[in-house]
Amino acid sequence: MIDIVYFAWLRERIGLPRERIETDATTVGALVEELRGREERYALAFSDLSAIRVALDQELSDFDAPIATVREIAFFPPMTGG
Amino acid sequence: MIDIVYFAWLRERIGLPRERIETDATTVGALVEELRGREERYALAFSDLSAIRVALDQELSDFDAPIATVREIAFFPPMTGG
Amino acid sequence: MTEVRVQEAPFDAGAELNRFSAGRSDLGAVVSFTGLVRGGPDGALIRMEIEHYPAMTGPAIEAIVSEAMQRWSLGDALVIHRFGPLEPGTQIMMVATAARHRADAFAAAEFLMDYLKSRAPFWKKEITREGAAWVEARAEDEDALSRWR
Amino acid sequence: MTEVRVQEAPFDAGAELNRFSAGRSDLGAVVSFTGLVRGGPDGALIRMEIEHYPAMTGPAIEAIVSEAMQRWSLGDALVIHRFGPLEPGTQIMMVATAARHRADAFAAAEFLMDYLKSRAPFWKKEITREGAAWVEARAEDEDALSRWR
Repeated sequence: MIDIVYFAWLRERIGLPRERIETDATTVGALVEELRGREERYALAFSDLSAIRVALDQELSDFDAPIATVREIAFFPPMTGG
Repeated sequence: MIDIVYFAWLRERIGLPRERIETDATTVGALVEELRGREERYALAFSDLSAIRVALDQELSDFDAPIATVREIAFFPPMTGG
Repeated sequence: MTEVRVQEAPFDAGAELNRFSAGRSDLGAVVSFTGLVRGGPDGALIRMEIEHYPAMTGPAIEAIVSEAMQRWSLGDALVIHRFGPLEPGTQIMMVATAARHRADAFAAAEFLMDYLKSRAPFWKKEITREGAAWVEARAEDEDALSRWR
Repeated sequence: MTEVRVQEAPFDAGAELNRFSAGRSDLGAVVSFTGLVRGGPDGALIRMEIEHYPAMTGPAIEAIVSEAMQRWSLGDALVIHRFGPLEPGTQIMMVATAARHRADAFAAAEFLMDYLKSRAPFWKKEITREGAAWVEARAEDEDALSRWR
């Protein structure tokens, strides 16, 4: 079981802030492929990966990263703080 | 007649903040030569011109500048504000 | 020694600056940056809303501050960043740095701002009379990071 | 629109920053620099004294501020510089700049500081238990000007 959290327009497009899923995916990229296949709203939300950032257990990471030992994956657009 | 003003250690070495003098000098450099010849304290104060800045009528200038139309000449060490 | 605060409440930038500067008889230079909510042309903005990632925000900012403390000869650093709804004209965030020499204080404050902009998990949404829109990241903000590498 | 003050009296940097930032719904970025009197190692400094050239100081600072307003896209700028006796830990001076974008506010504030350091007619004297000494100009301060040419 892995927690997935979404922020900003990703959260809005997918329609929820957080979900817990079971997956066999071994990398972030494979997990995204799996999500895209689930429902149209995921396919839309993840249509342009260049506009999406990922954090694994609250550390910035990338789509090639392995997720075997990860507890929480976050997806969000580029940050706009400051 | 021209007003000469001194600041910081130049003022202390020469022993006065301001004086009015009559001079035939046509440049700052020539005026400095004249002052150096007056008294030991002037010779000492003006011994190292690389450590002295000059302003003509409150505008930074240099030792080559003409002084025919100048009303106030200021001599001081490099500024240390801020 | 450094201080990082992530909060919904407004803060008083002037009071924070005075508190940060107080009694620093060892440090001669204090630089501050304050980010304000711009009203937009003809005051079109009704409010800004800032979302963040609570579990990550604090640690991410702490890491940026630690990096700044290692890179420059700094005596202290302060970061305050708000989230939630913000009215035009109010403070979004501030950073302050204190150093013996001004070059260190300036460079560290700019570094903190550049990294906070693009590496701390905040997202701005602007609510105008026409509707709501997420603020897009600016290419210049990503480019700004390259000078610190 | 800009403000330059040369004064003997202390000032409240935080209050000045708040006043400077107030109601700027068109400008998102405010940078401030505050210069403090350092106490020196083991608090050796009894006080600092700043001498200046009254007839030149105001116009020289105004010229530096005008140059900054021309070089960067600035909404406003503030310079306050004290003279006379100053206790360790108290403010010597401050600058503040306001702009739409932070890069302009930072660059203009650093430019103002670099020029005020070496081109505004102030001279610092330090009074310690051992006596009084004029602060010498630092080569780095003169070098700092070269990047703006």
